[in-house]
Amino acid sequence: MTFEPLGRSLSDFTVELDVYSGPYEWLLALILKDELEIFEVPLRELVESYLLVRRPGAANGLERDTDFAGSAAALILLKSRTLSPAIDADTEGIEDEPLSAEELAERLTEYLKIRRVAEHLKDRLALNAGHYVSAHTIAPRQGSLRISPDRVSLAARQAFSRLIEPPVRHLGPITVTLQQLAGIIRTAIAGGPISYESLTSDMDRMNRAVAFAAALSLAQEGSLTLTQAEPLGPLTLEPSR
Amino acid sequence: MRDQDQRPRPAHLVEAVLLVSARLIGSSDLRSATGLSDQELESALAGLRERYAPETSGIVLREVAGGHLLSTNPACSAAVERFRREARPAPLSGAAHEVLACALYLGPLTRGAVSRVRGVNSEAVIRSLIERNLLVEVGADHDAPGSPALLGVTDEFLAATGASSRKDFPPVNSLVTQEELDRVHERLASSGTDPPDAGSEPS
Amino acid sequence: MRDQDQRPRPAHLVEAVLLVSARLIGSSDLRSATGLSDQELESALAGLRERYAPETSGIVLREVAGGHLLSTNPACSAAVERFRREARPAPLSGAAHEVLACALYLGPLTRGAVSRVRGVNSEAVIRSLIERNLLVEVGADHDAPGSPALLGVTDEFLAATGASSRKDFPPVNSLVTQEELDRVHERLASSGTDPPDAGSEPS
Repeated sequence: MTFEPLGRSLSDFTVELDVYSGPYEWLLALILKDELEIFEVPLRELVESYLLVRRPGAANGLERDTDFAGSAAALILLKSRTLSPAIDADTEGIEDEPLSAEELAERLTEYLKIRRVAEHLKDRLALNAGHYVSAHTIAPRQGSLRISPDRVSLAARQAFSRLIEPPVRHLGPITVTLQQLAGIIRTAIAGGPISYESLTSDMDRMNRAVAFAAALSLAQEGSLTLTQAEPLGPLTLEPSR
Repeated sequence: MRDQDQRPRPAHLVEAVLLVSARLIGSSDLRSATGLSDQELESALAGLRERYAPETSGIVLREVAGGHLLSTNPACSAAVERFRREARPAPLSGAAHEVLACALYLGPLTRGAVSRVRGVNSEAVIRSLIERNLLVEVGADHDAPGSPALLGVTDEFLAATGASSRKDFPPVNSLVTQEELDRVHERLASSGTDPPDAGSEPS
Repeated sequence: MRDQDQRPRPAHLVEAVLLVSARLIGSSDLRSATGLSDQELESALAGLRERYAPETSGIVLREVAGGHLLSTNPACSAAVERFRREARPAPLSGAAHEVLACALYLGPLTRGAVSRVRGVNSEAVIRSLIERNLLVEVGADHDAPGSPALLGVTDEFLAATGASSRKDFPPVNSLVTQEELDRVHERLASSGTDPPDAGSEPS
């Protein structure tokens, strides 16, 4: 899936969604890089916010409309595709049959249920967070641990045959996880607002990208607010409320 | 300081054993360590439940995933985190919650099945959940080509959700209303998709 | 989320912090973690002294050299000792097995190399394996910036698997294809440091 180049006619179009606030162009990039789940993006709200800033009389009005319609259509196609079966690595090449309305309904119903369960789990995990266990443990006797050699072989097979995607060699090794960066960001904003630039000044490209994704996910869960006074201007992270 | 002449009370024995474990202890392990009978253990635990209730103590007795465990009261977590100078682990992503939901309600199931239900490749999320010990490979689907691994939730997951067992979750139909389900069908009907024809079902 | 509206009582805060420390905690550390005043802390401790007295509890509050510590009541030591003897060590996770496999077949190698091969940050798993004496730092990679430590498996690991030497494990090329192995070595090399010896057998 690729988007037609926008010709930057929409470079000043910014969106305010629950999951993301910032330049529309960045939103597209994040979706393409799988850093934002297309499921999380309310397309209707996206269209509505475009209609609010639409400038039919402007010199490039038609170009803007066309660019937006083109990219929005691609988003709709992408979102609908994600509802159809994911192509398994092993079953690649098997013809992807179109879903009937009934199958689609069934699939959506099942997904909706999983979505609700996920919300329930989220609440439950939050309610049960913050339990720390005793530090007064005694070590079991030395030598009582048994490790199965077969499990070690199996682990070698798993670790050595894993296809690691996406290839990020050109970006350098990933040294931090999204969770760790989220932790770093939480600590950094504890003292007040901080700019994305200074937060990431000594990070490499990969970590900056991950930091951005981490900031988005923290913003989504309400732990911080992202503000950007002007399109493509400096981005500020601050604690919510 | 020792009153060896006086046998310690059952609840004290259980309490002492619970202090030295950072992992859940099952009832049978508690019995064999303390030498208590079923009934003695049950009444000792009943007393400890009260002594270590969230309303009355900074240490709470948790009974989750079929085991018993002392841990700090979440109401005191800020002090604990300050003492240990570490932030609380970041909460899981929405995608991770969905994958866990699949494993809990539809599992054990394969990676492919998770991806099919969610409609997106879930490999990376699954790997991070395995890394966090919330998901585990519990076997293999020998009917499928390549016998892909089957995934299920772990006891750590149950403990993290405060569940006493896998049964300790509401039925899915209580979480989603018929109205919501009807809306899905309605929307699809009004979008004028192709007439239905039989095909494979989501597994 | 939590009952933040209801402030936990001072004694609860102290109790929680005491649970997560295996060492004596001085009063000033207790104060700074809990945010209590001198007086509040003193009265909290007075309450806890009663709650965790040897006559009334299997967990006792010990106060030595100005520090405070929870520990098991010596009267319960037989049960604690029995528990220790019977306790099974925590089983290794899938991630831990993978890290050990990396060290066994590709080691000695750096933490970064393990993470690159597995495609996921393995720092925490490595730390716990070192704590459990299954993995050890056997040297340093002087060709890499900062001379990161090189990790290898320990004799304790070999003993736990019942192997007399590394040669008891199947050669790596019987486990994965040459193509897969090439990819692994490519990942190892990708940091710009020298990949460890590319033997097809555990060295």
